Amino acid sequence: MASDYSPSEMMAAVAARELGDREVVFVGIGLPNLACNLARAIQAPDLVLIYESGAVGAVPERLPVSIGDPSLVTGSLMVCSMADVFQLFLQNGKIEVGFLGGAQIDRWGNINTTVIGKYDKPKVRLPGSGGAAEIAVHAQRVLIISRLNPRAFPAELDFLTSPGQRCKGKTRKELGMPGAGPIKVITDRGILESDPETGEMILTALYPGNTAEEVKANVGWPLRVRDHLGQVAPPTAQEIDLLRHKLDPQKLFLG
Amino acid sequence: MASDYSPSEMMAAVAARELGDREVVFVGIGLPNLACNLARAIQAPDLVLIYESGAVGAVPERLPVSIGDPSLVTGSLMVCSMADVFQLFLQNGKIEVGFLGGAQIDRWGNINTTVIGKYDKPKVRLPGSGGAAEIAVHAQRVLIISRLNPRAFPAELDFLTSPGQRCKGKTRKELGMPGAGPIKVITDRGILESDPETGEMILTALYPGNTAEEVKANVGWPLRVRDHLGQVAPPTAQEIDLLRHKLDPQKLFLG
Amino acid sequence: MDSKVVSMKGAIAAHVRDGDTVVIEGFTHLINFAAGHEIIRQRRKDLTLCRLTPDLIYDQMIAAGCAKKLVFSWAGNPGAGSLHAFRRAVEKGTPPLEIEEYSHFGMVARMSAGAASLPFWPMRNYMGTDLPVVNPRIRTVTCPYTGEELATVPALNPDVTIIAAQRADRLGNAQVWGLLGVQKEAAFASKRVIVVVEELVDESVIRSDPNRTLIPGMIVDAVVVEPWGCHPSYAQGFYDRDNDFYVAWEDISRDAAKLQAYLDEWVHGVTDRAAYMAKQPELKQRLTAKAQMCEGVNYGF
Amino acid sequence: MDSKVVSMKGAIAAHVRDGDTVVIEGFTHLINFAAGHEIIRQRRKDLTLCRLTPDLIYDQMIAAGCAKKLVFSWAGNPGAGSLHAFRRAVEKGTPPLEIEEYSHFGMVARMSAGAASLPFWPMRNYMGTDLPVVNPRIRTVTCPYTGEELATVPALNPDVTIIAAQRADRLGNAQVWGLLGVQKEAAFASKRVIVVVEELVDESVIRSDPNRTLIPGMIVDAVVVEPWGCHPSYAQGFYDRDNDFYVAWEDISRDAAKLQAYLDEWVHGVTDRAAYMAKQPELKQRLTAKAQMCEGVNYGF
Repeated sequence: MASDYSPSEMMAAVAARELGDREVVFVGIGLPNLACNLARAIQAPDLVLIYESGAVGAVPERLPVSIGDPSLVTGSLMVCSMADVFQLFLQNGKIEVGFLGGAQIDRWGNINTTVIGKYDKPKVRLPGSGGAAEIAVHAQRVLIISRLNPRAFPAELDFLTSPGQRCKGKTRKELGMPGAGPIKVITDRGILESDPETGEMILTALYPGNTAEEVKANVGWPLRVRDHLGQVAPPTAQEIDLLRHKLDPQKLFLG
Repeated sequence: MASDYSPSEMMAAVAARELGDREVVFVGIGLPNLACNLARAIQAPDLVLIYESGAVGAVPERLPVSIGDPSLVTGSLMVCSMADVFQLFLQNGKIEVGFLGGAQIDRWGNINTTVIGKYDKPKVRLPGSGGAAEIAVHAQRVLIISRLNPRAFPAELDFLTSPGQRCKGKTRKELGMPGAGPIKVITDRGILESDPETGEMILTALYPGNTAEEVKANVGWPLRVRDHLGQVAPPTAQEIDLLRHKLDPQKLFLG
Repeated sequence: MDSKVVSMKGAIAAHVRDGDTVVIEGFTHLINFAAGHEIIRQRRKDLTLCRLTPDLIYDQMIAAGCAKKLVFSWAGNPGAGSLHAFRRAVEKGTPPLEIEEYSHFGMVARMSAGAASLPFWPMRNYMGTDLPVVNPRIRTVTCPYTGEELATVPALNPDVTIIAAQRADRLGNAQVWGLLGVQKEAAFASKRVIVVVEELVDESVIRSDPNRTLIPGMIVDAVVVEPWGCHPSYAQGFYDRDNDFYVAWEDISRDAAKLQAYLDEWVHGVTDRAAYMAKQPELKQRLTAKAQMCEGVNYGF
Repeated sequence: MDSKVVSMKGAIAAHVRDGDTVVIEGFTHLINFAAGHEIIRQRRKDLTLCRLTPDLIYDQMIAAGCAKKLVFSWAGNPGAGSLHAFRRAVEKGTPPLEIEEYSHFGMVARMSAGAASLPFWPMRNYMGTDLPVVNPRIRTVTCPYTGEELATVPALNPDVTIIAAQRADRLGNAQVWGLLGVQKEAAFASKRVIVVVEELVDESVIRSDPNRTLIPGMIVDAVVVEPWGCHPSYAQGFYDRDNDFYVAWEDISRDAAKLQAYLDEWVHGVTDRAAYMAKQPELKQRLTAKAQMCEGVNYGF
C-alpha cells in the first residue's frame, strides 16, 4: 500500500473499486474517467464505457480532456446519435452506473450545477445540467464524487439541478424515478452512503488519517454517522502506479 | 404517338407526366415505380425517389419487385432507418408526391386497402395500410392510380384505411391533415380530379377512345363530369419505347 | 468476456418460450427465416407474432400453429400475391388468429416507444380513418403547448427479438449496412435479443468502424452464426433476394395441404439451415452477391 | 441539378438574418467555428443562439454582440474552465442576454420534435428539480395508456442550422463519421440548412456508401467548402481537437478587453478561414490526423 498519495488519487481509487466487471458506466471527464480506466486495468477489464457524446465501449488511448474527444471514437464498439444515447441507453435503463459531481450537494444527494445565488441574479453562473439531470433520474445507481467543504455540502441548495433521494420532501418512488439515484458520495475524507430507509446521506467510512468530526465540520447539515464506521484502505501500489504512470502522467486531473 | 398500347402503359405514362423535376417522391412498387423512372428518363432527371424501406435517391439498375429490393440501396444517396423515413421525411413534410392505390376508392378519394366485407368477418382480407395511411395524411399531394370498375369505386367503402378529401363528413382541414391529399385519380379510362371547393372527385379528362358514360358506368356514385372535358394525349413513342424496352421488358407490371 | 455464440437450436430453446411476444424484424432485407424455421421445429405455440410485414416467415409460422396473435401493418407477399395462411386464419378461422393492426408508422412508433422505455409515442396520423375504430389501442393525447390532438400508439416491448446482421463479434456487437428497417428499435425494446449473423468477426473488425454498429453487444443474449440464414430474404453484400421463391409462395400457400408439405420437407425435414442449404446447392450459384465494395474512411486523429 | 456550393461569405449573407434563431451544432466534434466567425464579421445581431453546449464559438458570438438570447444545456469550457463572456452577460448583464435552459436530453428532445414536425417530445425527466420552475416551457403530459405524467419539451425549429461534415457532394448530400451529436435532428428541424465540409466529393463517392449519409441534399440550401473550418474543434480523420486553444480560452475570455482583441485579430482581422489558417501555419503540423483507415463493405447483390 502506498503511504504517500493525494486526496484525488484516493478518490479515484475508491471510485474505481465500486465498479464491477462488465458493468455499463456512463463516464464523465476527470476523476470518473480515471476511475473507470483504473477499474478496467484491475478488476473490470470488460467494463463498458459510454460517453454522452455517443461513444460506446470506448478504449481511449490517451487521457480524454472532453467527453467528445476523438480518442473515444477510434477503436470504440459503437458510435450512436445523442438521441439514441439518451433514449435507447439512458432512459431505457441500460446504464448501470452514472458518475456525477457538483458545486453543491445536499443531505439527500441532490446536486446543484446551475447557479450560486439566485437564478435570476446569479453570484456565480455554473455550466448547468448537461446530462446530469437525466443521469440522476435513470442510471441504475449514481456515484457522486466531490471534495468536502461547507460550501459544497450546504444545508440548502441554491438550485436543484439533479435529483437525489428526496426532492422537496418527496421520495424518488413518489416522483416516479426509475433509477436508485445517488447511493454513495465519494469525498476526499470518507464515504457517505444513502440510508436505505430514509435516503439521507450518512457517513459510513473514513479514509486513513481522517476523523468523523473533521468530516462533520465540512458539512452544512447535522451529518449522521454510522455506529460502526468503516475504514477505507489507502491506494495500493498498483493503483498508484497505474494512476501516476499510465492514466494521468501529466497530472491533468490528479493535480 | 403510339396507337397500340395497353391501359397500364397509358396509366404509367400519365402518372409520369405529373412529376416535376427535382420533386421528392415516395415511390410504391409497380406502376408508380415505372412512372417515376419514366419521368426520370424524360422530364425529371433529378427526381428524388424515396422508398418507405429507407432508400433515398435510389437509382435501381433493375426493376424492383419489392420496395426493399437490394437494387434500391446500391448506388442510392442515403439509407436511413424507417423511424427516420416516417418522422423526418414524411411527417416533417419533405415528401412532395405520394402514390397510392387500393381495392376501393370513394368519391372523396378515401381508400380501402384493409378488408372487403366486415372487419371482424372479412370476405376478403387485404394486406392493410402499410405506409398508406400516413402517406395520405402527410405527402404534399397524393396521386391515386387504379383501374376503373364499379367494385373498385363504390358509393361506400367497407373500411377507411387512408384518408382522402373528406372523411365521415369532415374536411382535411377540420381533421388537421397537413398534406393536400389525393388531388388526382389516374384510371385506365381517364382522370378524376378533386374539386378545389368540395374535394369531390370529378371526371376532368378522358383518354383516347373513352367516353364519360363509360367512366360513369364504372363508378358507384353519381360521378360529376367537368363541363369542358380534357383529352389526354396517348403515350408518345418515347414513353412506349422506354416502358417496353428499358423499364419493364419482362412485363412484370405492364401485363 | 464469455462468448455468446450458440447454435440456432440452442438459442431458440433458451430464449423463445410458449406464449411469448416475438419479433423477427427486417424490412424485406435481413429477415431471418432460419430462426422462424427453428421455432416451428421446436413446436412453440401461443406466440404473439409482431412485425410490420408478416412476410412469408410468419405465414409459415401461422400455418405451423405457432401463433395465437398477429400484430402487424401490412400482410401481403410484395409483388407476388397474398399470405394465404394468414388469410385462411383471418377469413375462415383455420386456425383461429387474433389480429392487432396498425400502419407502418404506427408499428415503427410502437417499437420506438418500447426502445425509449416510454409508454406511448405521439404522431400525427389516423384522423378520419377506421384504424382507431377497430383498434382501441390507437388513442390521442393533447399537446401541452398547442392544444392540438395527436394520435398515440402504445409501446411494444417484446419478450424476444430476433434480428439478422451481416456480421457481429462473439459478444453480439452487430454491424448492418443496406436497409436498416426498425431493427435497432425492436432490439432495444425487447427483454431478450438474438442476433443471427452471416459472419462472425473479431472484435477488432467491429472496432475498426464503430459507426456501422447497429446493435451493441450489451443488449444481446445470444449470437448465432448462420450463413444464408435469411433466404429467401437477402443480405446486402452476401446474397440476393430469392424473388422466384416469393412468387412460388403464392401457389404453395394457396393450398393448405401443399403448404404443410412444404413445411414437412423444408422445415421439419431438415435439421438446420446448413441442411436446408445442402438440399438446394443451386441457390448459392444463383443468388450469391456480386462484389461492389465501398472505400474505407479515416478514423484517425 | 444546379450546384449549391457557395462561399462562406455568400452562405451567411443569404441565409442568416438579424433576429434569426440559429443553430450551429456539433457535440465537441465538427463545431463549425468558421461559420460563427463569418456571422460575427457580418455583424448579425439579435440572434437567438441554440446549442447543447455553447462552447467557445457562442462565447465569441455573445462577446461580439450577435446574441439576444441563448438556449442551451451546458455552458462551460470542458476540462478548461468557464465561458466568461457568457458568464459576464448572465452575472453582470454586459451585454444583456436572455437565457432559456434545458438539460442535454431536453435539448436533444426539442430538436427531435422539431425534426419530426411534432409540437412536443415526451420524456421521463425533471421530476423534483428546479429546471421546470425556472423554465415554464418544460411541461407535462399524461400518458393515455398508463395515466402516468411525463415531462415534455416544446419543438425547436430554427430559422437556420449550420452543420459541418467531413464530406458532401455539390447538392449537399453529406456524410459524417465519428461522433454524430444531434446534427441530423437539428438539420431536419430547420427552415434553412448550411452544410460546411472539409472535402467536396463527387456524387459517386456518396452513392458508393449510402449508409454513411447523415444529411440528404434535399434539405440543404448551401454547401460551403471550408477545410479546417472547425478548428479549434475537430474533424475525425482530418484534424485533432486543439485542446491547447481550449485551455488558452480561459485566460482570453476572462478579460473582456483581451477577448475583444482576440476577435479583432482572429475574426475581424482575417477575411476568411483560409486567411485564419495562413496566420498559423503550425496548426496543420500539430493537428493533422494520422491515418487509421477502416475497410470498405460490399454493397453488391
